[in-house]
Amino acid sequence: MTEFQENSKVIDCRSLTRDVYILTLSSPQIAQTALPGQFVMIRVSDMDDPLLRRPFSIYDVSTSGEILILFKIVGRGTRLLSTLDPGDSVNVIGPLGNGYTLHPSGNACLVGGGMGIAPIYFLAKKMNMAKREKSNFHVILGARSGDELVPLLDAFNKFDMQIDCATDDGSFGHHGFVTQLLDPVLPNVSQVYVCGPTAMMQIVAEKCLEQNVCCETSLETHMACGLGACLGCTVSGADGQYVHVCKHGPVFKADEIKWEK
Amino acid sequence: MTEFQENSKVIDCRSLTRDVYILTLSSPQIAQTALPGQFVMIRVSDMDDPLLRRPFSIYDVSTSGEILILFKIVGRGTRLLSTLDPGDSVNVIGPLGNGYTLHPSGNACLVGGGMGIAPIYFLAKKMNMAKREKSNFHVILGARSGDELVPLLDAFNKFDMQIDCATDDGSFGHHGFVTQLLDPVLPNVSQVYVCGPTAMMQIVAEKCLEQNVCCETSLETHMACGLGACLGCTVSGADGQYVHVCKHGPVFKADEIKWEK
Amino acid sequence: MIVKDLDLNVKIGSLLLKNPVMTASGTFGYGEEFENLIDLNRIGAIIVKGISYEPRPGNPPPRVVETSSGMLNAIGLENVGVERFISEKLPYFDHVDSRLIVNILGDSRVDGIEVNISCPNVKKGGVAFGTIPAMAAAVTRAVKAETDQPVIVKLSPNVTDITEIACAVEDGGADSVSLINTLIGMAIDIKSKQPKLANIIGGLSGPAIKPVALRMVHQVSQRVKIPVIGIGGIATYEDAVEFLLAGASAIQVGTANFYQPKAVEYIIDGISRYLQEEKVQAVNDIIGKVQINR
Amino acid sequence: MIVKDLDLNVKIGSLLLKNPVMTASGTFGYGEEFENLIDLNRIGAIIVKGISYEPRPGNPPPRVVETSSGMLNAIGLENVGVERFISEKLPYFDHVDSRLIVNILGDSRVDGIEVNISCPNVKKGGVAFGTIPAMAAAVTRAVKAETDQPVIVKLSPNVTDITEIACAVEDGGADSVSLINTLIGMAIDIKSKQPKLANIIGGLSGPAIKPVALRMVHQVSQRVKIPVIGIGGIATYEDAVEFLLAGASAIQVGTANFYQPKAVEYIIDGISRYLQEEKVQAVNDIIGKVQINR
Ligand SMILES: Cc1cc2nc3c(=O)[nH]c(=O)nc-3n(C[C@H](O)[C@H](O)[C@H](O)COP(=O)(O)OP(=O)(O)OC[C@H]3O[C@@H](n4cnc5c(N)ncnc54)[C@H](O)[C@@H]3O)c2cc1C
Ligand SMILES: Cc1cc2nc3c(=O)[nH]c(=O)nc-3n(C[C@H](O)[C@H](O)[C@H](O)COP(=O)(O)OP(=O)(O)OC[C@H]3O[C@@H](n4cnc5c(N)ncnc54)[C@H](O)[C@@H]3O)c2cc1C
Ligand SMILES: Cc1cc2nc3c(=O)[nH]c(=O)nc-3n(C[C@H](O)[C@H](O)[C@H](O)COP(=O)(O)O)c2cc1C
Ligand SMILES: Cc1cc2nc3c(=O)[nH]c(=O)nc-3n(C[C@H](O)[C@H](O)[C@H](O)COP(=O)(O)O)c2cc1C
Ligand code: FES
Ligand code: FES
Repeated sequence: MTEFQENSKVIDCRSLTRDVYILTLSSPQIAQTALPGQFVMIRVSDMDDPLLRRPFSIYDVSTSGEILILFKIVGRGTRLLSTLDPGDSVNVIGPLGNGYTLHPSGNACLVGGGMGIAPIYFLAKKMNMAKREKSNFHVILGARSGDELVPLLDAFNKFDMQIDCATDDGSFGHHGFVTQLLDPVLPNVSQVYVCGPTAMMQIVAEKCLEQNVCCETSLETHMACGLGACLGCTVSGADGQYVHVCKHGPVFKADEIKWEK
Repeated sequence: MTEFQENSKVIDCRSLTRDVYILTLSSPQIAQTALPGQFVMIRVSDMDDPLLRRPFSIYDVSTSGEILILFKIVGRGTRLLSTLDPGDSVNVIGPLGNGYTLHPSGNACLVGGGMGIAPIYFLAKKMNMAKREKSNFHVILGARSGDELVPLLDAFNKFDMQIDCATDDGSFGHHGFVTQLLDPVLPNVSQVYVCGPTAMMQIVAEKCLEQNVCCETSLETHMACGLGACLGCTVSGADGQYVHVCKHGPVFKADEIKWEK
Repeated sequence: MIVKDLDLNVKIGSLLLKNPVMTASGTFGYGEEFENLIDLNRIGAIIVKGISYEPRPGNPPPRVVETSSGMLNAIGLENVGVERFISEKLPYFDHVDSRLIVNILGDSRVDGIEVNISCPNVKKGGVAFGTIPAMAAAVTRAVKAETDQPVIVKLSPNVTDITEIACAVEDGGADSVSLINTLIGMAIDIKSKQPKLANIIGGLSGPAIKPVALRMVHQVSQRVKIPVIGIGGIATYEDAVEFLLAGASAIQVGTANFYQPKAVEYIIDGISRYLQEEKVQAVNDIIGKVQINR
Repeated sequence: MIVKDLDLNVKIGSLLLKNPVMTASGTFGYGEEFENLIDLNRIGAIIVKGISYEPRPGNPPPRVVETSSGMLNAIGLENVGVERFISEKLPYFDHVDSRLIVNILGDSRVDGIEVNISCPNVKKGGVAFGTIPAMAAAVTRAVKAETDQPVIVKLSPNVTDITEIACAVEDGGADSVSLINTLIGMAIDIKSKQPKLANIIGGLSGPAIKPVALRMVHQVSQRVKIPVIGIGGIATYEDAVEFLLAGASAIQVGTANFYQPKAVEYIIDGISRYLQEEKVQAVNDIIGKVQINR
């Protein structure tokens, strides 16, 4: 795997909601090689504070050399990102990590919650392109409320997949958790892909493990480098050994991870 | 003296040359009370780096509550300032310091070098308004090269004052130093006001002291607070006692200061 | 549910503060410099610039330089001396409803004394006191013998084991310890090849040092019984709460006053909001409440 | 005038480096992690993550947290152990034209040894060695007795007087001292009320600590005759030059590698530019050349 460091021009930075944005960057080398589930490390400031790069999943790539990032403002770094204007530049390293394993045949369910929708969209796009005649792909998306979800749906609706939605506040789709929408789907699929809040991923992972369905989860941890150098991004593997999310992941099979009790 | 802290909207930030900018801020309280020679402390970033506010002379004020800053990019803080867009906000404290003493009668010479032109412009504007029939005011401006000077001249030319210019590279006006232009003027004036690089101010100050002409200089030092609280902005007074530029100055009579040998 | 009658009072020895937020010595002038920018009456206590018996001119300039998320200073305890402090600066506080803590001995309007045994910018005395436990204890005892006011001893972080110094000072009778003073640092101008401070070295302060300060406050608060006052890089209410949770009974705001003169007000308001959110009625109930599971 | 044949060579004991810029242990993985992002052959020396005899799993997560202009880490010396290092990591360096410095003892391809007596993240041993002069000297002597390679001893900044430790280590036979390791710090999550690091405390690194590091490097270089290697917050060539002027014979880049993997290259190029501008032919001619007038 080769990672690149690019000084990327901002093509666009627009808000979907008050705190969710889509950032479009010109990063030809990353765009050309990125796989769904991989991420980039973005330097959000040229100053010494905030110091460290921030990790973001690749939400989409364009054939004209652009990468798209779907992000939510949760702190200082993401706030700075949201103030970028077209013509500004940011330094980006990527693509990083392993990415999801594409199983184009068989039935699969893709589950994305919150900003976890980002890699799930890129995955859905690739899966849709690779889709075999007899396969059924199902997408389940969740968010706090409808205004976060609706602007993203048009793009998903172009795919030959069934889309179900859940919102915490019931303002759109099912009132409740994505995990509840998964239950009826699970018996009919051989593969689940999930990205979202850790608590959600854990429930999905456990349901899949119970029913013997392959499940790939994309983990989040604090990352100082994203390159495998700082050894800061540890989680406990199923065997009790530490694994590093940036290098061995961020995508892990559900049974590779020791989920907290 | 009352200083104010305002969260100022950026009205405009435009470049005169590659590295010289004029920033227009909406700061009604400061605009209303500012005197020529006073300065403001601007927080250039909301992050912890760069940490400290940066001092800038007030270049002009408008009747609609705006203050104007003339600045040159010399480091990180001024670079950040130059990236401000209309609609952004910066936090400003001012007006700070004492300002020049206006002597509306008698003949005076105003000398501004580089960014030292900023307070000299504001002073010229006020002096022009207060000008008595028989007074002659003379302005001498200096800069590295003409492109820094020319964009500022229109505004000065509106005043009933003689304007002379010098540039280091000879691209506009006298090829050489403002101090050379001062020599023929000095015998005819009772008051000199100067702001610019320390070396220039020292020469002007010494010429004035020799010829017994009152001279007010505006000093620059490193300032952490601008409020008289940190005691960081010391210079040596003529009596060997330390004075604080932000509180006792930035404007000092030439004979109040111990100029370095 | 709104928590009624939030109680922000804290006690530093016999000294009751209406809230745990103070200004750090040397960063708030003599108080009056900030009167137009902040409501001085809201501050828990104002600690003024260190006062020596004789006026001191301080060090030659340059005295301050910015560093990443911090600054170095080598002011050298410039101050007006006891006499002018009492005649010129003290009367101002008659109309300020905030505790006043100074470094000088005794006076009716002074509510407490902070003894700085840790200034890195004065050549003799200070530094050595701050790094040798027995001397720290002796200085404390000497001050205690001279005053009935609560005595706070301010510790230097430039030591191998700050808890050792804190314990010595506690044994010496201190009513409280405050920490940290600045870390000793240096910066060089690569063009002129000279140190950026005329004094060569200076004290590092600001957000850069917060992690070190928090660690030391936590360590010390676990070793001494007297109240600990946390100082170092505190600029927001979140910072202040970190120190309270780590074990500080009160905190001081230093460098932040320079770039955000309203910092102290924002911090007091933020602590109140935090108590509301946490549904805690008294600030005393969060002091030392960091959760350590092992 | 262009200075021809710039000479960036420096010597650390018997070890000749083609330039004074190294990567700091624990911040550059085992080198290969950076192969796509920087030309490894340009680096003066690569110091790999500390290797212990047995593999070590390190501390539980969270292990890193960002602070103002810095970061705290509590990795806890996670490493593959000597055996796997030799079989899996060492061969990679056969094709890298940069000096390789490790923490383990002896091996043909290893060019030098850095002995870390200052890691704040390992409970026993390390810390004590680093704060007690006699123990620091004893460790140095023991390592020297076992190897013919140049031995660099890495010092802790968490001491009252780092020059005392440096002198002890010099007496113990060290070929060089490197400093500083991280300052001990802490951070608390005010929502969960837990320390942000599972290990409670961690090591503070990055630009925040640069002023402290520079001061210590300057102090130590005036006390010892062996070469001093400067570490701490170095991210730009200006930073590196400050350390060289202060007395460092070489420097290490740590945390900066994480956010700017090309930092080392930029620094080497910047030092060359600086020498050109200063019309100095050899980097050795600026080492220790800070101008102090008093
Ligand atoms: C592999 C990976 C992919 C990611 N993809 C996306 C994405 O596509 N879109 C998106 O919006 N976000 C994504 N994130 C999360 C994103 O990196 C964080 O939201 C961002 O770093 C926060 O930066 P900040 O400066 O705004 O927040 P900070 O001020 O640093 O922190 C704000 C709060 O968020 C917490 N936090 C910060 N970083 C993380 C983290 N990595 N994991 C858990 N909690 C954290 C902090 O503890 C704090 O409570 C991803 C994270 C990882 C590891
Ligand atoms: C009272 C006063 C009024 C001023 N008015 C103006 C003005 O109207 N327009 C304008 O462009 N500038 C003015 N300045 C200077 C301005 O404050 C500095 O240029 C600015 O602070 C530099 O910030 P920076 O972050 O860009 O540079 P930094 O990165 O902080 O420094 C860049 C270089 O400039 C030097 N430097 C920084 N600040 C000062 C300073 N205050 N004095 C001397 N050298 C310094 C540094 O040592 C360094 O070499 C004024 C300064 C003072 C004290
Ligand atoms: C400019 C300046 C002057 C200071 N003067 C004093 C002083 O006179 N007495 C003292 O005990 N501490 C002094 N200090 C230290 C501060 O009170 C405080 O302990 C230190 O700055 C750390 O807090 P901070 O990071 O919030 O600034 C000074 C600090 C600064 C920045
Ligand atoms: C994540 C991390 C891991 C580190 N691991 C080690 C180590 O294994 N051995 C060691 O001697 N120093 C280790 N250090 C300390 C660095 O080598 C260096 O001394 C310190 O970070 C200061 O330099 P910096 O500010 O440039 O990072 C580590 C530092 C960091 C940030
Ligand atoms: S983030 Fe540094 S090793 Fe994974
Ligand atoms: S800048 Fe702080 S006292 Fe003048």
